[in-house]
Amino acid sequence: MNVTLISGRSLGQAKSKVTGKFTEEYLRNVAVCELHPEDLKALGIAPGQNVRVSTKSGTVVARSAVASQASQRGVVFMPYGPWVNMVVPSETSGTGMPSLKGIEAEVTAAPNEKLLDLRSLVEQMTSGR
Amino acid sequence: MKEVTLTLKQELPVPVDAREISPNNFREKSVKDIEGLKIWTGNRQVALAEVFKVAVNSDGSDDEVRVRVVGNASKIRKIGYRTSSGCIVVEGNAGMYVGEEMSGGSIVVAGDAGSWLGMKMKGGQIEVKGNAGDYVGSGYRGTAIGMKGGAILIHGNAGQEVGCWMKDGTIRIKGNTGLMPGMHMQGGTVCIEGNCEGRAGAQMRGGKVIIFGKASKVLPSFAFEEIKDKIKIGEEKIQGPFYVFSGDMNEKGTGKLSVNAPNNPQLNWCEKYVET
Amino acid sequence: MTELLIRNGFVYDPLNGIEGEKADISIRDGKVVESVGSGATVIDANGMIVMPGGVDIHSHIAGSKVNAGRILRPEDHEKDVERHTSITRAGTGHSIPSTFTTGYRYARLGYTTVFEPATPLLKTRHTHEELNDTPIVDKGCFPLFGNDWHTMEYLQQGRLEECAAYIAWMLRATKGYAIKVVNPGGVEAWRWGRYLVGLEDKVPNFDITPREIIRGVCKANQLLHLPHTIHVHTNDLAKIGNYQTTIDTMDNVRGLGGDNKPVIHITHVQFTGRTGSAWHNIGSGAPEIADYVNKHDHVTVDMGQIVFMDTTTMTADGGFQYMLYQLSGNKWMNFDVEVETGAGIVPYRYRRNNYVNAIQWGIGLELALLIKDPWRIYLTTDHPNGGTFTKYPKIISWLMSRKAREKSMARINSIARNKLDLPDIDREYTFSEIAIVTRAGTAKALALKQKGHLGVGADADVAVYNLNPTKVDPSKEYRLVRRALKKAAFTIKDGRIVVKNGEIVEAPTGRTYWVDSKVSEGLMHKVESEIRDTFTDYYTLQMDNYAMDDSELVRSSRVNVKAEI
Amino acid sequence: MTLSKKIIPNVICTFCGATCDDLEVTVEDGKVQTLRGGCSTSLNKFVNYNVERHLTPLVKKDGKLEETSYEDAIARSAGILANAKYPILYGWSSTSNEASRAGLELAEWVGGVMDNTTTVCHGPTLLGVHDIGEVSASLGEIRQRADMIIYWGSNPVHSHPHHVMRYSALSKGRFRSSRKDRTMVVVDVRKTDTAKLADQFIQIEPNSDYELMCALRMAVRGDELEQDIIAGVPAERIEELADLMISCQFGVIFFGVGLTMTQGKHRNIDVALSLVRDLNSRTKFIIMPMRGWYNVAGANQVSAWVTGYPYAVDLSQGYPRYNPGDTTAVDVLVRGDCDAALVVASDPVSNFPVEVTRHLAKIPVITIDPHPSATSLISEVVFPTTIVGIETGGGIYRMDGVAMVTKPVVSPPPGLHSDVEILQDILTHVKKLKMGQ
Repeated sequence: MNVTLISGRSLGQAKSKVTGKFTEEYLRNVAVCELHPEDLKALGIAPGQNVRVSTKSGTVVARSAVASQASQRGVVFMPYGPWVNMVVPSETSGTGMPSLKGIEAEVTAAPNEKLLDLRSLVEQMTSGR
Repeated sequence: MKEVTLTLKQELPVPVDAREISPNNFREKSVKDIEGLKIWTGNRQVALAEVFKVAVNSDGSDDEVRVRVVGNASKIRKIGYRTSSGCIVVEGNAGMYVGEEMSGGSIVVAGDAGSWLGMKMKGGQIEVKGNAGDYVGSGYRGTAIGMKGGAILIHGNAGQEVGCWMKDGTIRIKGNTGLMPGMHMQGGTVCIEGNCEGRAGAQMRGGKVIIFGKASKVLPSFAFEEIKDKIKIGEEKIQGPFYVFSGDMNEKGTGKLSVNAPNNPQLNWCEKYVET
Repeated sequence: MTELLIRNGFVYDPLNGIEGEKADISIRDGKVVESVGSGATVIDANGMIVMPGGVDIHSHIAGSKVNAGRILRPEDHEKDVERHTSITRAGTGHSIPSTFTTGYRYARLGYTTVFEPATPLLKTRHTHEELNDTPIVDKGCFPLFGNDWHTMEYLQQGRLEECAAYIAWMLRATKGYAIKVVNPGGVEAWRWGRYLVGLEDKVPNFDITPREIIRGVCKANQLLHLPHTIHVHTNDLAKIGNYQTTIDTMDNVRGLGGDNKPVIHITHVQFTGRTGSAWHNIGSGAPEIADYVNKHDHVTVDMGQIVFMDTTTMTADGGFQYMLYQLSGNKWMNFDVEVETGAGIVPYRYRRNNYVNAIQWGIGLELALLIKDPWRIYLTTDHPNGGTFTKYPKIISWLMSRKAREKSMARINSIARNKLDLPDIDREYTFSEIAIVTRAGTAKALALKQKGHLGVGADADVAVYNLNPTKVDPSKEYRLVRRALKKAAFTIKDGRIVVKNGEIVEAPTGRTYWVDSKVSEGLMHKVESEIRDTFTDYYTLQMDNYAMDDSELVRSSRVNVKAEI
Repeated sequence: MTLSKKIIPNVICTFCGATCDDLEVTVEDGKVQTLRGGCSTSLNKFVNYNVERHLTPLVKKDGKLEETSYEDAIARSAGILANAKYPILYGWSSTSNEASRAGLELAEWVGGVMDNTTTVCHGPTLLGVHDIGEVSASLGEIRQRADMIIYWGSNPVHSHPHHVMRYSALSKGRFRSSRKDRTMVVVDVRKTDTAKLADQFIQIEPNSDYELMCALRMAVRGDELEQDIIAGVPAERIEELADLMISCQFGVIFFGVGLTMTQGKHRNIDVALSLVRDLNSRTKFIIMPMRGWYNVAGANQVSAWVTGYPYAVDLSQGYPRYNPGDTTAVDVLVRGDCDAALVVASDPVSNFPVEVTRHLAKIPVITIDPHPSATSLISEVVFPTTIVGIETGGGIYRMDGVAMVTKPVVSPPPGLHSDVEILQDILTHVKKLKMGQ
């Protein structure tokens, strides 16, 4: 499903990052992709099952959730963090600022794919793939 | 006639500030003098000879100087800084700030050029056979003075904000551009033969932006003026028809934005304003 | 024990009546002394001018609005840089130099003391952070009163002593040196986007007028026995015909001093010395203002001279800056500060051929030349508003040489030239008078007893300029004067050589002066609890997080005075 | 035995840019027990500050991080930085001004690029300011006077939880006694929790903030809008909003990274700053960025007074040079230009696109951080450090540029050094190496 991806700060992300980035709480709050309930239905998965988010810059598995803040169909949200970084573009167009919001992305159901924890994710980032 | 050939010795990990590479600078200089010129590689100042193999081929007269840069110079910055005469040919890619503050002469880049191509340019000519980065023909941050004169021709694509704060001269792009060509433009001409991602002429006060291809949306602060069959660029007549807008009204601007009509059906809303 | 002997220089020390006689200056442990031993380091000042280190009474070098100006203007810094060395820090100019660069450039001019003349109370902590990073020179700052709710309310209620005690508390809390007043009442109006005109308009929502505010803080200043007078940027600044407001402001506090000593300092009076009724007929009010100053000794002023250059204007007078933005179309910054004040910034280029700019240039010089007593007018550009402090040598050459003035006059807007009195003024300053308007007079106005002179016991802040007054006629060879004053041969700070031939050789940390005026405990206690009651309603900061601790100044120098109350 | 218990008032919260300074911290037996007056994030920060700490420096030995002595870690770090031809020094927004000061001097000595996290939050805001200027005020002005408050592309309920209560719509001011005296509007691409507090919510299409701002400028100037729908908002709605803005006494736009990170970036700010400037010919209107970290504003201030530039300062040639897009961290790293990195109080691996991390993994990285982070995983040297505002004091700047001084509420674990101490020790060592050369 083609969507617009928005990354941003969330209370859960903020609260868990000050608690510790290797905690369960951080993983639960940040390795997340929030979707409109209708979009979840369309993907044929239940909230909490994994989705794969892909852009021209990369791809990552995240836990799905119903958008806590009323979203519109076709717009998905991921909190700032290593997971969303796997799919955000690095181009800054001479501004120093990459586009961290309003990114064209594709979301697919991935109930059987593994959600990487922070260590394995960083390993994957740096393994040069 | 004097030809100075600079051959890059090896790929460099860090950026190189080679503002010394300019015909003006090589006049009345021997190979030794040129080899001894100081350039910055990262935070180390080194002799030009540490980065380039220098060869000079001269018939004794220095009145016309030609500089060749050989190798992948994509990390070499400020090639042609303050050039006022003579010519530079970069046979591969060039880094950022090619032709900064150039006032005359010519620079040809056979490959791609980095961002801020022709920054603060006052005169002369730059031709890029490949693509260019962002801020072609712009000024330094905080000034309201972009390119003041001369001509830039890019055969490939260019990035965002082509001609930012531009005052005069012409920029022609055969390929596509990113957002906001003619940003804060005050004079001169930006001509895009391909498509533009949008927001052409944003906050422009004067000058011309012409788009042959798709222009995406036109900003609400541009007023539709007329439909023109042809647009003149210098001597050249470009077949249209073109939708012609003026703006940016938010800046009390009198700039002209001309967009090819057949390629931009999304703009046909403005035909209802055509006086018949 | 370090000893230094400056030998055989032509010494100009007006406070001690020395006018260019050959003399030796002996220095031990940072002070001027009678004599030093044979082991002392000798500086041969033969054929050179020796003066006390310069003391700048009004220069915007640090604080939130200065830094906002830096952030606004990368293009100002791009081409004017200072390189990193093993002694000096890297930095940039141009009209808003970075802090380290500011210290070095003042030292190169032979200046050793500088005061930042406008700092919002709430943001004075920021000002001090920058002053901490401004090397070599001694410094201090003037916090802004007169648009702050507490002052206006105390005065409106007629509670002068409480107002004074509040000011004393604030000066201690902000580590300030003097009371600065900018467009009293007018900035509170501007915080609503409105203006006041003259001294009689009521401040919106506060039942008080600028006239009452100025008189009030002036009286409070006296009650607190502060070393400096109130330092006033008048209402109607830069408006056409504002010279009357300036005279009105001076006259408003006449008689408050009693013993003929100054009770008010009008700053950058050039900006408030305009006659006329419209932009096209603006003229110089310098003769009228000078006449008033010559007849009344309760006033001191500084020039706020403009120099034809690209600079950055910045004041707490937000309304004025908006006016300047509308006139110039340049980029504009505005920053209002809760409860207290405002600020505005607009880049501006003074042009010779611009009629109004040319008149402004004339007003500043006419004031300096028509005011007879050099002890009551000081050299400033209101840096960076009229131009940068690095242009002082140029201004000095205008003061010392009619020829230099004529050279510049020939190139200014001709209509302005014909309107000005300047062409008919012959006066040329002497080196002694220059020493007065650049150090002795300013030190006196700031009551810095150890500054501005070279008598025994004075701080060993000395400037040595490679210029022979017996050989060089400043009236004719003004270019030599300029050159010599641009780069001091030696600058000595607290007895250490910091500049040699215009280059920094050492960069010690200067003092920060602030005033602690002791009012009676009872009164202070009462006022403190009154402030505490309103504080959380007025501010977004807790009172206990507002007041500065002495330890926040790297080299704190407290000046103790005893208040009358 | 009895536990020592003290209650510390007026504590400054060192999490977000709102830096609330009315927290009340209860310390028992040298540990933070509870906190009153803070938001849930500050509660987490103060109560859990000691979770996930490591107390000794680590260095990489054949691919694995191992404990080492402080001196060894300093020596290695100094060596890495002194030998680098183009090092980058990054972070600075979650530590004190004093740390930024030390960092800037270090950057001078090692000829590096000094960039702070502004680069990926409000860097574009500063680029907009360079071109247009900015009409702003301290937060108290809004609290006292504002009768129109717009949050645009910002969601304070999540990012600055007490902002609305302390400084804007829900605060009490001299001229605004209650919420009813203020109109609150939220402009965003989704109905955020902040939008739920607003009188009006305007939902715009992603990446079209520029168009809406542009149309608002038109409407404010009284020009008719030719297009019927702009940025997904009907022209009439835009004209209504413009009328509201003109007719208020004192208005404010708080904007967030919803503007700086979307298509147009600094030009979204450029046009927003222009809109507010234009409005001042009709009424009083100001604009303010919602700065994220508690001292990102301080990182800009210190950098500006030391170098003239607020971030992205290249000192490789011995004097400050500045051109975001060239000298900014993401660009420098993506181009693969730098050959060493010092990361202070930040976690680029968690904040930057993966391509940046790929280059970081190739070069020696030194990390100074109280807690283990994604970045420390790929570092050559890792310094644990004390936490500013909890274990150590220091100067900071609130989002509106008000300078404050934080004080420690508990003493740090023994043997742990502060950011400032570590940076100064590295600097001293670097000076020795450089003077030696």
